[in-house]
Amino acid sequence: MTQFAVFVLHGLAYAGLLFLVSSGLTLVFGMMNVLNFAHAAFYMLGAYFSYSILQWSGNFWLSMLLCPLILFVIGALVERFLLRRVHQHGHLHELLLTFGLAYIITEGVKWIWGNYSLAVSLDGFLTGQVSLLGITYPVYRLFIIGCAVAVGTAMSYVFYRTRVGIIVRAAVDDHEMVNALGINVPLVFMLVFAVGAALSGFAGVIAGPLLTTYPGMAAEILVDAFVVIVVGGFGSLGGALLASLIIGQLQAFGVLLVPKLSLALIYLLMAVVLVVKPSGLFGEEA
Amino acid sequence: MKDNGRILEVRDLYKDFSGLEVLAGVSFQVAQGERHAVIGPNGAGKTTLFNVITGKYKPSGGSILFQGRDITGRPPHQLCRMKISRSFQITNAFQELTVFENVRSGVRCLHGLRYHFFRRVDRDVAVNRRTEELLHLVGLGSVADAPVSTLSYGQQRALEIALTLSTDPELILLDEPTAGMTREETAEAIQLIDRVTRGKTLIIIEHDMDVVFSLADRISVLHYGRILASDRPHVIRDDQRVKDAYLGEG
Amino acid sequence: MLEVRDIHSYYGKSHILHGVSMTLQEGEMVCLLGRNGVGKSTTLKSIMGMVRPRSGSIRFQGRELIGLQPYQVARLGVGIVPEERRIFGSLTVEENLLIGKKNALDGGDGAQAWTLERVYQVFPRLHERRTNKGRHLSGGEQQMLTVARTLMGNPRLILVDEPTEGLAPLIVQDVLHMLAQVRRSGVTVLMVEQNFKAAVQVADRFYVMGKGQIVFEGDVDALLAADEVRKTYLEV
Amino acid sequence: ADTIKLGVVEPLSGTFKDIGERYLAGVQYAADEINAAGGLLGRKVEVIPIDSEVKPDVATRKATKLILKEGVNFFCGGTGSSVGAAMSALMEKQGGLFFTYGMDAASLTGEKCNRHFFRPGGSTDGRSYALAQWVVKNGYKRVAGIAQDYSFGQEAMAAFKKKLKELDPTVEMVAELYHPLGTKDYAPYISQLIAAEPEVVFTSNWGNDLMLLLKQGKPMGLKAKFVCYYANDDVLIKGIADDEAVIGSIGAEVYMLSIPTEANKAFVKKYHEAKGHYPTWLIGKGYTATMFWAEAVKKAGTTNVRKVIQAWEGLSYDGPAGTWTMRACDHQAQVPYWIGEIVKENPFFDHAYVADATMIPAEDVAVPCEETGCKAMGK
Amino acid sequence: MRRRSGNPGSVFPGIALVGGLLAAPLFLPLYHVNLLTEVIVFALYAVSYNLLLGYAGLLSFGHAMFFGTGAYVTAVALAHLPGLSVGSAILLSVAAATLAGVVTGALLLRHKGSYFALLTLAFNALFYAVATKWHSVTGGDDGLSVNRPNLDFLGVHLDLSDITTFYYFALITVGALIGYCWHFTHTAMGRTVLLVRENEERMKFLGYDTNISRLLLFTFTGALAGCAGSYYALFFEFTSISAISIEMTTTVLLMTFIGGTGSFLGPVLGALVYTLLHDKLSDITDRWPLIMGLIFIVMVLYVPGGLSGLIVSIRERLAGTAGKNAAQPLEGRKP
Ligand SMILES: Nc1ncnc2c1ncn2[C@@H]1O[C@H](COP(=O)(O)OP(=O)(O)OP(=O)(O)O)[C@@H](O)[C@H]1O
Ligand SMILES: Nc1ncnc2c1ncn2[C@@H]1O[C@H](COP(=O)(O)OP(=O)(O)OP(=O)(O)O)[C@@H](O)[C@H]1O
Ligand SMILES: CC(C)C[C@H](N)C(=O)O
Ligand SMILES: [Mg+2]
Ligand SMILES: [Mg+2]
Repeated sequence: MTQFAVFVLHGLAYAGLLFLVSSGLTLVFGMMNVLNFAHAAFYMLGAYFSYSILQWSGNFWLSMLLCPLILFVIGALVERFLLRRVHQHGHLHELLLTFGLAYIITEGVKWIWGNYSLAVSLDGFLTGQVSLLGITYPVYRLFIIGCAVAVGTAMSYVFYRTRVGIIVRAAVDDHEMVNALGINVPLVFMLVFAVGAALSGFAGVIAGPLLTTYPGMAAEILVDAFVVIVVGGFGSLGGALLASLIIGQLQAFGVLLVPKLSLALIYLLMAVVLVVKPSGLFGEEA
Repeated sequence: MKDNGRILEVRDLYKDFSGLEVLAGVSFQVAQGERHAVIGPNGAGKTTLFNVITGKYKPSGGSILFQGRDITGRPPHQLCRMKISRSFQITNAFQELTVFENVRSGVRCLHGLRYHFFRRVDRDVAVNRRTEELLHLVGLGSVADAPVSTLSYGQQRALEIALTLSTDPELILLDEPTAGMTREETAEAIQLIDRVTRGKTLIIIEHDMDVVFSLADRISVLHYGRILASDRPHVIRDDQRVKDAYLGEG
Repeated sequence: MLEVRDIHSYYGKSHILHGVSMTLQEGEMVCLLGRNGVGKSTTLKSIMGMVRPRSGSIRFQGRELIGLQPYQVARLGVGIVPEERRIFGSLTVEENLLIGKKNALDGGDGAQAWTLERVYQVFPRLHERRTNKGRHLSGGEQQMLTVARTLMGNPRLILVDEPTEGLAPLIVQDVLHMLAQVRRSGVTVLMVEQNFKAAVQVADRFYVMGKGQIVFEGDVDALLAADEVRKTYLEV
Repeated sequence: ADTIKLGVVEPLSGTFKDIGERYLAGVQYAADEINAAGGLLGRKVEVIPIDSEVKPDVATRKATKLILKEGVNFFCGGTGSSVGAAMSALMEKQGGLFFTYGMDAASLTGEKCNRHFFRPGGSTDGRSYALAQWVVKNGYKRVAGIAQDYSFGQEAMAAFKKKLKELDPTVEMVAELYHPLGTKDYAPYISQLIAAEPEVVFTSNWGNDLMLLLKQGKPMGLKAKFVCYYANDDVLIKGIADDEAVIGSIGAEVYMLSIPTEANKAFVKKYHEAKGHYPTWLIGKGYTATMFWAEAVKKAGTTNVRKVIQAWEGLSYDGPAGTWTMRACDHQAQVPYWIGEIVKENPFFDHAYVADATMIPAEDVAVPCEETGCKAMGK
Repeated sequence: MRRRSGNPGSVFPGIALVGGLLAAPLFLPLYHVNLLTEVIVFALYAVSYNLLLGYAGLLSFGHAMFFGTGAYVTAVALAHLPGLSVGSAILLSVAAATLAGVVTGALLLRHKGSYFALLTLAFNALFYAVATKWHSVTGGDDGLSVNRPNLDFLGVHLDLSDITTFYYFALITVGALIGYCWHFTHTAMGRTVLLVRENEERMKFLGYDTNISRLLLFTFTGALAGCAGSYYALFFEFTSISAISIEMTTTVLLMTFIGGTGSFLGPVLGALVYTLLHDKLSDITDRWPLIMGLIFIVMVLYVPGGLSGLIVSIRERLAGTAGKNAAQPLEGRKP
């Protein structure tokens, strides 16, 4: 029983991480119709910057603040000077660009920080454990769940309650018209992309202490995030949330119940969804 | 006007796009060999009607009979092989490829040269000959090897018609074939259409009333997704509702 | 206030506007007539910057518009009510209106003549449906919403493209009254119409367009007098 | 005379960099020592580092290049039994010789064996047997096991279980887990271990996989003692940066810094003077094995691979880790094992490290020729 | 970019190439002959990928799943079916890859553009996971070593373990395949996929079942990739999970794009350049992937036509005919 509860928590922790990553990815895709292959690379950058910041400042909270900012700037620059350039070549080139970017970032990271995993060790209460109802559980994993919830709520608030959100959603419907209503759509897009990057950066910071920081982390999370999107439905926050939860639990209980299959489980899920509801759980029919 | 049986019958057709009802119970019939014009204000649903008949969209209700067979919801490529063919309001060709290959792609499909892994397309005499014919028919013979993107607007509209004919259809649907043409171009286009559609059945969407009244045997007026009237030109011209809805007072 | 001189616009290869010129005075309501496909909408889009003319000039309050992005044009105080209503289907009516609203950040001017309240006064129907998604509105309501959305930006000049397009005769009347009202509130109006009958009720001056060129300019009487023009370019 | 080239196939980049580099250091040191003493057959031994990235295909690609371009035909390596299997096959095709001091998967000298592959070092069988004996000797009854899900890990676990049953049928295997190489989040596995309530946890993990396992174990509340293949790793212990997490763990090796023999003490002293750091486990293994190979070449009196193979079979060598004998039937050296517990106080480092090692003689852990499953040695 | 049928621009270099390749072993050291064999194998892989990317406009991040399938089937078949001939091993691989193509294609091809790209990547990851986990068959992380059987065919007996012999074997058989691919681009099917890319809607209304044609092509290229994979296993005499990994997809993507998706021989050039660069760079620096990546990005930004596109436009520039739309292959219609 407690065993069960613990595994639910494991699942939630990973789900939280997944959601943090995939929500940014979905945001950018939903808004700008750009599938950003570099998204996970941004996530990795977040983790590495956080590592370095911890090295000199030793302050985790600081890195939690700074990294998203850095990534925000990087994202903005990428959109402005790279993505926009290839836009007229069509979305194939956008994909190729972000893909190449991901590739370079990964290699660059290996170059700068070395091609092996760096252990990010925390201090303070985050390292401790709490025990309730006979379960001892590391604080940090609960902390991750907390962050995910916070970000999720913030996003859906901005997205559905503020004028910015309205503009962005409208721009998805018909950006030329929004433009004609006096809104600088290119700027909006740049910001959206930057926010997406910042989100993934944040996710990276959070991931570091849990999974250690290593050059393979981008590729690993990217695939899972993609599966989240496929399962949840393109461009749907709600979908991303639900899918993250499902996959988180699959991961956790997969190891417990069908260790031999654990790696393949989420793909099975994906395949099933593709057959049953190709547009994903929350996606509108194409 | 001749009437040897119906070729097309549309029964109580509905189509809505996420709530917006564009076709609200359209019914009309077209006789074999007839030239039928569909008119109506912008957004009345004319193009949508074409899209539903030719299988681009599935209707949300109603049925379509072609030569007595129910073809509701069949995909375009099947309808095409049943000899229904349509043109587009805004030229819809292969911009990067030559005019010749554009038209050939329709012709060879007819000759069963679709997914063949070994036979070359440029070596099939029958196909090439037929393609040449069509190009001359629509007066594009001179620009056969030019890429579409270099054609004038008029020529592109002519190509649109050639493409529509390339699959040798019995029922031809033309969506504003003269849209964007000068008066002269329009006149030529009408002659062309008149010439190439002899013996076939034609349904044409057209805003230019000269065209409509000079060409059509029958006219259906589409308004708000409904057929307001479907009758001979002179009847339509004097129909009060039609005036209110579309023609306006002269 | 607005001076369009000899503009040429294209869609890809197709040459649509063959040198269109027109001028508008502050506060007047001008109507652009012409058959389908002659280039009326294209003219409006050219002014708005949604289509970029390859030559000619468009001056608004002395400022050249050609080369500006639509949002820049909009911030100068020009609003467009497009032909295909282009309301945001996934947003509620109220959200649609809020988009139109310019705030300091978007560089609008202080004078907020049009506010949600004001709009709802003028269009009670929208107030009733304010929580509905845009795509569920009837054609007429969508048309109102489009106009209202544009007004929320407090433009000095609005370009209205076929406001009565595909509307039931009754609604046509509503819309025309509404426009008259707008115009009375000091906004200059350039309206595209196919429906001659409707147009004459409200407009002070007329331009008639045939195949990409202005073929007539004058007031109602002049237009009624010019049988030749009406025959060739307007009537059936 | 030109040099005798020895290609050293190790991960020199990537997660297992530190392991590869230490093996290489050991081999290099042996080469230096040989060259200082006038070389091998009067020729210098030239060490050629090859970065395998622990990927079989990368290793064989680079090795092939060296064979075709430079005519190298002696190779060695210690990291990644998968690399070993691939190299072994390559050697057979290209007529070279490969020896390993760290690729422990028993199958390499078992069903995958061939005449061109030698193992002057430990194997999963030997090491697992040694650890099993220790567990039984200390009377533990509830044992759990966790290993990397590749041949090495599986064989290590299998051998451990086999010996355990042999020695004491009442011992209970309460959990047996496998995780993918390079797993980052051990929580789901640790929870299962905790739930199984073992007294000791056996693991053949190494490198990062061992570090994270130990590191994450304690915080999640895993109390059991770890019985490890590779716990006596200073880099690892430093990396964990939490002595509490490792103290009490057990390690077994064919070479340990803390082997209390005179021969070893001398070697350690000499090395430390030369290099300023200690010849820890991997370095020692690399060194000893390379010296053993050199012996074989000396005996053969030529670098002709066939001759060297013949010479090595049956040859014995006295090194810092005791007497090693290369068995002809499977090319698996018969070696004693050394077991040590991680303690706080030790003469070498200021962090925890292995206490003096106790020996388990080669005979006790030997696998009879007929049980190895090696068929390919028929001359 | 237009593909005039029988464009001489792509034939003559082809002939020159073949001549050079046949003579190669006479003047090249063994090591380079071996390297060239690798180039040939990758050339096939890249050509198959370009049929997908350059001709059909389908950007797949999962091509390695077929390549890998081919490689594994060859390895497993040769290991478990004693006396199996090279030919049948290759055929088996192709068959398997074809099957994989049909199945995955049926799932994937309901989607286009970004979604398709994303799915292919996910599926590649799936294949990778299976290959890693299915230890008993694939050997998991250990991989499988392959014994190249000798070739006995119509009385000809060839010892393929000899590098030069295997080179000629690969050159001739793979060469023939690539030759067919070139022919394919002029066949009805070849043109159909091109036209579908240009304007799918119109093709539907011209009577083509575009889903079928896309599935056929996807499967076809998959089969080719599988074949390449099979040769790869034979050449390398080893099959490891990296053969089915996403890196292997990246490799072919880089090769193809650097070589140029605009012309048929572009990818072949790409395979050559990539393999040589890889061989040279990896001696000098272990940063070579970074360099590759930079080259790639620069190309995406400034030379979307790739090297061959560059050559073409330079040639056109010299010939005075301003290369306005020289190799602009990926005119992806915006969604
Ligand atoms: N795919 C679609 N999704 C949503 N709404 C659509 C779609 N296609 C058409 N509509 C709407 O359906 C209505 C009718 O469109 P349609 O193109 O049939 O008009 P039409 O009669 O052809 O007008 P025109 O004379 O301008 O071509 C319009 O309001 C249009 O906005
Ligand atoms: N996006 C486009 N691409 C190509 N051609 C277009 C496009 N939009 C309009 N056209 C063509 O340009 C010409 C003028 O279009 P425009 O919309 O300005 O006509 P209009 O006078 O507004 O007619 P309507 O009364 O139907 O609105 C038409 O022939 C139309 O077919
Ligand atoms: C370096 C060693 C720990 C490598 C391990 N023994 C293996 O065979 O994979
Ligand atoms: Mg239409
Ligand atoms: Mg218009």
